[in-house]
Amino acid sequence: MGYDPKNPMEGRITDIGPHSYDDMLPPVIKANRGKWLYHEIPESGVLVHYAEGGGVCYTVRVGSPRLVSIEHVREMCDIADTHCEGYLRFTTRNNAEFMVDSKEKCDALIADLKSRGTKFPIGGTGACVTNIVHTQGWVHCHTPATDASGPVKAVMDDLFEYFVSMKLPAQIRIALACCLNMCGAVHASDIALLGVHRKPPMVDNDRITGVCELPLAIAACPLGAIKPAKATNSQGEEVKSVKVNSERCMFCGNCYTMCPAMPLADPEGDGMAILVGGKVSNAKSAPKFSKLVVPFLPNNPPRWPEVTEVVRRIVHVYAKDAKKYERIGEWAERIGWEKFFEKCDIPFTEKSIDDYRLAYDTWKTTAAFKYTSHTDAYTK
Amino acid sequence: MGYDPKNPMEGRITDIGPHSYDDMLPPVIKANRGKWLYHEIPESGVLVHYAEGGGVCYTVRVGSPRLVSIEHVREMCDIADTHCEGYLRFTTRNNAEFMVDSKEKCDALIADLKSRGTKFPIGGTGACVTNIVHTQGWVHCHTPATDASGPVKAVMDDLFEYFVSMKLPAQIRIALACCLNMCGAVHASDIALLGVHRKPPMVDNDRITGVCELPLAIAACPLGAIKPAKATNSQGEEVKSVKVNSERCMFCGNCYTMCPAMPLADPEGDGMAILVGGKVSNAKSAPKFSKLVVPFLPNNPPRWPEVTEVVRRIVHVYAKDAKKYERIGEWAERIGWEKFFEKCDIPFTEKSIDDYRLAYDTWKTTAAFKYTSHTDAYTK
Amino acid sequence: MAKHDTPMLDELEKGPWPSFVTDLKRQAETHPECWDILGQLELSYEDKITHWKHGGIVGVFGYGGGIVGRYSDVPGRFPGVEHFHTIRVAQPSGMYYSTENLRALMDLWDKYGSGMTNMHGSTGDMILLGTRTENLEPLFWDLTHDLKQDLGGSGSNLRTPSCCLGESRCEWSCYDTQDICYALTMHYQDEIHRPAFPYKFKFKFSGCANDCVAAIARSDFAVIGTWKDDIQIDQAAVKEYVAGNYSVNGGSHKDGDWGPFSLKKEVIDLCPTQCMWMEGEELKIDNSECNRCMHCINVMPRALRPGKEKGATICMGAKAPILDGAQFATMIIPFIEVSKENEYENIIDVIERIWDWWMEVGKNRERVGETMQRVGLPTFLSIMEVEPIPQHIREPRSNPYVFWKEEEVPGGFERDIVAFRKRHAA
Amino acid sequence: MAKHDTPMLDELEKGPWPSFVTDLKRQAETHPECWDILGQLELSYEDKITHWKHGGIVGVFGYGGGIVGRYSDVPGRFPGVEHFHTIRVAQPSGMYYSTENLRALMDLWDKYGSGMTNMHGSTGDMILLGTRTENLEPLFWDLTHDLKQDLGGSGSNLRTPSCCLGESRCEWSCYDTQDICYALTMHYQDEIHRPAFPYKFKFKFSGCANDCVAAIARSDFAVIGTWKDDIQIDQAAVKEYVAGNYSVNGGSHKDGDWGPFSLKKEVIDLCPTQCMWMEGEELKIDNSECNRCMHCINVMPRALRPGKEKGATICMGAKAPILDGAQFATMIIPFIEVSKENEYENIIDVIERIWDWWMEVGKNRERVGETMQRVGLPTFLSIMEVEPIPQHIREPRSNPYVFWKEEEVPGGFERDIVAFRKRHAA
Ligand code: SRM
Ligand code: SRM
Ligand code: SRM
Ligand code: SRM
Ligand code: SF4
Ligand code: SF4
Ligand code: SF4
Ligand code: SF4
Ligand code: SF4
Ligand code: SF4
Ligand code: SF4
Ligand code: SF4
Repeated sequence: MGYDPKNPMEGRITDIGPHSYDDMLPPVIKANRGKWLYHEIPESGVLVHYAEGGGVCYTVRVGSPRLVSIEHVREMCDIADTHCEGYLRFTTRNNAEFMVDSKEKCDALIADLKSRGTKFPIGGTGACVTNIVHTQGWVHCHTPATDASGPVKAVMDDLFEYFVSMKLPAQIRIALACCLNMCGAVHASDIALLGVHRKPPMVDNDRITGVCELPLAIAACPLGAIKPAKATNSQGEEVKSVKVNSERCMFCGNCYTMCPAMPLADPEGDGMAILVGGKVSNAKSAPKFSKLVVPFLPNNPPRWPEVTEVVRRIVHVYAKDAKKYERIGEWAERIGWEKFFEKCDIPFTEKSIDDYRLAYDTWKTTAAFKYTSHTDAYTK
Repeated sequence: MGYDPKNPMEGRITDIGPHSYDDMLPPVIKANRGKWLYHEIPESGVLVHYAEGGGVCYTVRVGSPRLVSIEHVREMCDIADTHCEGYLRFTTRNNAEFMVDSKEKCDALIADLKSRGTKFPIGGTGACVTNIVHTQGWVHCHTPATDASGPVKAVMDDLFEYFVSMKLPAQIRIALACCLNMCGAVHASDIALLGVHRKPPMVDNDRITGVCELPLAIAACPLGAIKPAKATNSQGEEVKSVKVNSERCMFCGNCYTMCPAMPLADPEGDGMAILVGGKVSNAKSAPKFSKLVVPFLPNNPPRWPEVTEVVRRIVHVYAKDAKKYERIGEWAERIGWEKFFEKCDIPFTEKSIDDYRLAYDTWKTTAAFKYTSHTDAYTK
Repeated sequence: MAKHDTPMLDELEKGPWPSFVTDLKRQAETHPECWDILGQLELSYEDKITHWKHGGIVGVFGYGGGIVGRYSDVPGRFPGVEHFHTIRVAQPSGMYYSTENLRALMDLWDKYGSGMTNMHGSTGDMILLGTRTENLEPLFWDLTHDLKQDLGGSGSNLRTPSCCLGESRCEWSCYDTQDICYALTMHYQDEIHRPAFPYKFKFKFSGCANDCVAAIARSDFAVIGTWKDDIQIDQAAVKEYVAGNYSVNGGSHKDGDWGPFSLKKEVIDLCPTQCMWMEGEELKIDNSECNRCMHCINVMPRALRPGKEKGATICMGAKAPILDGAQFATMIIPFIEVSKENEYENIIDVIERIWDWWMEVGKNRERVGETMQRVGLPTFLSIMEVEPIPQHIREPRSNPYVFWKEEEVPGGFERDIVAFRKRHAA
Repeated sequence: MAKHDTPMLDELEKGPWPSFVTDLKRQAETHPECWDILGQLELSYEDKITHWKHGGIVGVFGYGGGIVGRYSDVPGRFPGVEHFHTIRVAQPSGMYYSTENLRALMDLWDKYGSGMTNMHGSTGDMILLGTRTENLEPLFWDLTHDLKQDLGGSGSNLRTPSCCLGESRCEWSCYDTQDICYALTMHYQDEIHRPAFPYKFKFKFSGCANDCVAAIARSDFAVIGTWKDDIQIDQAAVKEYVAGNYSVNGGSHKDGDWGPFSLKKEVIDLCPTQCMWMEGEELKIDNSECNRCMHCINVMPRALRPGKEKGATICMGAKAPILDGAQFATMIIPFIEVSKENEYENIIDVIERIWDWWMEVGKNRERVGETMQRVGLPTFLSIMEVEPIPQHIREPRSNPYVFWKEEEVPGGFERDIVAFRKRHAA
């Protein structure tokens, strides 16, 4: 039968939800589910879980660009069919995982994966740089201030050695979001790349009528920078429109989300900010927000060299300086943010000083601080 | 000559400022000023400072109720004349200090002080409860929600053993302020007693005209609870007045400061809150604000037993539980505030949860917390 | 053969990380619209700007979510992406797939779509990336009829719930994350598909405080596994760790040069509550001081395990920064049983208590975390019928601005100024 | 003989702490108005309410501050306190007194006042507590002519500056707190006596980070001593501490049961920056990591001393909670020389830069800390002509809401929507 546009409601099925996880589990998982005792990571990208009763599961984790083709997924299926009895999974950070129940199968699996060129890099476990959680960027979204897949590829190429090894003090979780909506977990990442606009929205008076509910657009602005106004469109007609007070605008883009006639994007205005020191897990320290340390780097496709350079610098300095188990944020707090900027050789700008709501809580209200190169003007 | 009310400006002297400190220094201080090397506290209340070149200064510190009579001060002068070559000083926490240049003189001084009954308790040094910084209360101020000198006397009587000894883990600095203006350093004290109102201001329509600039009164309210209104005074005349939205009022008293026709004070409404965990020094940890742990205890003159009881409990538990050098706030942070409430047996109320500005920063945004009796309902 | 020159994108074929460009080109062989994806993306690389128009309201009949509309602003040059809507297909909990299902999905997409996907979207859905409006209903028909599966959420509704893999492959999971995720997804199909909320609402389920699905950062309703009794210690295994026989942290730091394991430095000293110590060769834990952060267990998985009486902590209100800054979820319910047996009724109760309230008082596009901030935590707790406890806060308030209710104050708020003035002349 | 029954206050004559009630009674013998203080206070104890009327604008000619007016609301019953104004007499820096001066002050107060004082007020003034309006001018005449000293501040002006005792009796003072306090008090007599500010403004001077005058908590302008070179170490003295020959923390914990001194536990482990360690018997400090918190110096005063190149850190904007919550002062100037030699010109420059700005933009009753918050720290720094450095903040912002200025963005803010739409169709 199939869909019949003339009878769209006939035979319609809705609200059946996803498949049950139960139908999707590899046999080794099904057999040992809930009985796991402990795990080991014998080498980067390989996890071995041991269960009560002797069950063992070997997992091989491979990197993925997330933006993958049907062919790529089918190739994964081929691998899973060959080695894993026809099952595989994806991780919460978009890596893929293949599971088998013996060391031999695991070795064969690994050999197979390695034979396929760069498509399935094995790694992403333990104290590593695992896959970058990211978003759509110029590949699909309407509000981005930068691309996603491109910069992610550039950064992962650059940090590849850390994906395939476990030599860092702790996990580095990198995320990228192409605009302030932050569809990646950018607000709580060890390193976060964030697309930012820097020009206030234009008002498209030819378009505003009809596509835009003016009161919603006006209400969308957290800073009250948008006011109703009369304007003239290119036909010379007077239209009900809005006016943006550029001095108040902080380029959040919320107005554009609500109103298509208020685009912000701009080749020179847009680019990337870098935030660091966030974390999610509750281990040792509570979850932390990422903090803005580089307010802007230009969009420089295809490889965003300014961005990869700063990220690499942070990773290298951290790798050398931090203690075992210390996440980037824990490290920065231990050494002090003044030292973070100094050690990572990141120019400090007033843009890193909060001037939004709750800002006072981030001011330094103690006379105890460290001298760094920043204080040379006072002490030298 | 003297002041002549008919010629008030004649011979007038102004802006001469205080005496120079230089004219006020005891000889042992004058001789060694700027040359001090180190100090010791051989016993509670006695400081010995050693200077380059062999100078030594013995200081004996004595408690003071701060609200002192001419006679009391003259008696201090007698002591200073007898033992200290006619000089003495007061500390930033209102204790008095007598300085001499030898052990013998110091012993004689101490003997003299001890001979004077309870007037001059020796103590207030080191890891002790030193004098309570406090304010006017019912003795002088117009806005208090509690008394100052009375509760201070009651608390110091109760904690006296800690004033005359140095057996606490660290200093406990107690302060009292009789209203939210906080003329004592209540916002940064290990233990703070704070007079609080709990009833919104009345509006005195017989008085409002003339004494109150309505726009200032209205603007004074941080929560916009005050609106202009017409009202009728007891003469039946319509007057321009204000109206208070009680639901919005948080009893800060700022309106009364600006407008005498808006009194808040009330025998049942007023009382004391207790805050803990503040500190000022930068030693080890940055200055901390005091945190509200008991939102209200009634005014129960003359000895405020509910207040002294809670303060004593906190001090005792802290004394037993904290580590050496750990201030109350550092201790509470180390053990966790949930444990603070449990160990000190202070009932937790929603009033301790911030719901003012910046409140979100105090919410617990981690799954890592400790179980206490408070969680029994969930776990037992 | 390349339909467009993509010199910049070609640069992204270099390097060790798998290249989405290479993959797109490969797919372009059978799905020529992929050339237009590449072409338009190359144009964006030149222009440094997106070439997608704003929005586009498309969907399938009867659903308010699951599809995100998208149109090219240069359809003339890139007709293959003129319409480029994405389909959010609800993933199986834990993101395990049979190749059978995955292949069927790929075949479906081969038939109706661009050939490109995201495995997965940030919320957890499978994202089928780019199709034309006229394909939506047929695709949906086949998806539901042939593949027997459904779309996920988008818009002001319950978003597709997601979870860490939980007990399927993790020894630490304190409840069955997959099962509750699946059960609630099924229970709330209507809420997922038909927007009726002030704004989006997300559930995420992590089996322990490591929070491998980032629930506390990214979900309005975060269920995080924990336990209420004592950490299980295997003292023999402790000794093996000390002897260097077991790999520390499962081997997570294997390639670093960290020297021999030090139980003291790596576990005891790093325990945030300092509640561990050695007594001879025995490791001791004062569990009443432990905050169940997971660190020690992470480091010595063979020696330490979560307690036996398991359940979860519920945290609420996380969100991204728009408008008032990002929020982590706030701890609201310290411990709750999570059990298939009652079909998660107790958790459903909690969920519906928030929803009932938020649907009534939440403003348009106000996340529940923002509503919580607007009314204040004490009010929110009372709405949730949760007794305020010190665990709800990091620290007590430092401002003294307590709102007293009239009924709490003897004599109430009303007073007679004339009587007052009799005793206290102005 | 008691003029009023004070059964409640009499209770406060008991107990070991010196009793203000006993003292009041003693004074009442020569100053009978003290009976009325007691009487009215007893009435307050009965009524649980103050019996002072609101405000009362009194003062001496030409001054806008220094006197706080106060009237009883029960003057009929307590005529001795009908008028009960306080006089704020500026204290000598460091609050040292010759008995000669103190006796003269007491004599003056014997003549004109109630007989009661506060030694001292919270800001630092000597407070003469309670006199009648008609006494103010004569008292002021005698004070200035005979005692050669002056009133302090009150109202929207510079409040009486105060300081810790500094180098007069403390080995740690990094500059001469008394001298600068005195010098600036003299320099700013006009600002102290004639309110011209939006609200009060306070200076406090502490010689080191122990901050014994609570400058960081209670002053708009807090000068806190520090150094820029290395902590001075006397290794021989370190050994004496380790050997138990010197009293730890000067003896501050003498009466406690803390066991023998442990350099590691009490100093090294508690150093907040973890920048200390032992090399054999030598104590080492990585001074580039030290934040000069004072802890180690406090614990071992004979072994450790502040560096030799001394000066101060300036923090700005502390205040009590009304209206937006209390503020600590924010670190603005990391290091500044504090020197008699230039008559503190460099510090005066800083002060006047704030004042010039605050007097212009500060709202009525807005403390400078509130103005700082209103304009934001970056703006405040630029007004202060201070380069923003990471030392100004505890941590970088976590929200991404950066305000870019038009001149910082290539091409500026103005754009042509028509040109834009040509490239990016809507
Ligand atoms: C597979 C996955 C869950 C899933 O359902 O897909 C997973 C699996 C495991 N995690 Fe995770 N974590 C996964 C995402 C996360 C996330 C979420 C994220 O990054 O967005 C977090 C929170 C990250 C954060 O804090 O910012 C996370 C924080 C942890 C931690 C805590 C790390 C810390 O010390 O802060 C552990 C414990 C450890 O590694 O010692 C952990 C431990 C583990 C263990 C060892 C659990 C176990 O016993 O099997 C698993 C292997 C870890 C490894 O790869 O080294 N997992 N883990 C996810 C793999 C992502 C990937 O492909 O890289
Ligand atoms: C006399 C006085 C200064 C003055 O100008 O009057 C003073 C004098 C000394 N202080 Fe202080 N401090 C004085 C108020 C303060 C204050 C202000 C306050 O309490 O309002 C503080 C900040 C309190 C806070 O942090 O909340 C203060 C925090 C310190 C500290 C840091 C304590 C800590 O570890 O947090 C030290 C160092 C120490 O004691 O080890 C210190 C040390 C000292 C030394 C040892 C300095 C020295 O080398 O002579 C002096 C004797 C201390 C003692 O009594 O044990 N002084 N000291 C003040 C006496 C007040 C009193 O009568 O009790
Ligand atoms: C597809 C996806 C990104 C991705 O590449 O993976 C996505 C894409 C969009 N998100 Fe998102 N969000 C996606 C996960 C998230 C997440 C992460 C999560 O769910 O864990 C967040 C942060 C967590 C949160 O919910 O706060 C997120 C926070 C937002 C926001 C800001 C919401 C807020 O309260 O601040 C918006 C703005 C809005 O809703 O108008 C937004 C809006 C959007 C829109 C619909 C754009 C818009 O302005 O309307 C994007 C459509 C892009 C496109 O054309 O394809 N998206 N969005 C993710 C959904 C895939 C999936 O279903 O699996
Ligand atoms: C006398 C004194 C309390 C004491 O018993 O020691 C005092 C007494 C008063 N203060 Fe104060 N303040 C006194 C030190 C303080 C301090 C402490 C300090 O200076 O270190 C503070 C907190 C620090 C600060 O400045 O923020 C302080 C913060 C206030 C405030 C709140 C200011 C704010 O910005 O939040 C007010 C309200 C106002 O100004 O209207 C206030 C107002 C008042 C008034 C004038 C009452 C009023 O509403 O107008 C009080 C007069 C009481 C009386 O009748 O005697 N007083 N006041 C202190 C001054 C004595 C002196 O000159 O030495
Ligand atoms: S982060 Fe912004 S631009 Fe990127 S996918 Fe999400 S909404 Fe679109
Ligand atoms: S970008 Fe944000 S701040 Fe600027 S006008 Fe739009 S909504 Fe307002
Ligand atoms: S704290 Fe309040 S009541 Fe007490 S003296 Fe200061 S202003 Fe007056
Ligand atoms: S007491 Fe404070 S909150 Fe209440 S009306 Fe007066 S100013 Fe407003
Ligand atoms: S959150 Fe905990 S239970 Fe879930 S996968 Fe991660 S470590 Fe395992
Ligand atoms: S779980 Fe965390 S808090 Fe508990 S014992 Fe282990 S490390 Fe300490
Ligand atoms: S602040 Fe420092 S210099 Fe001043 S008295 Fe206190 S310890 Fe000494
Ligand atoms: S002053 Fe403080 S930070 Fe510096 S070495 Fe001493 S204890 Fe450490």
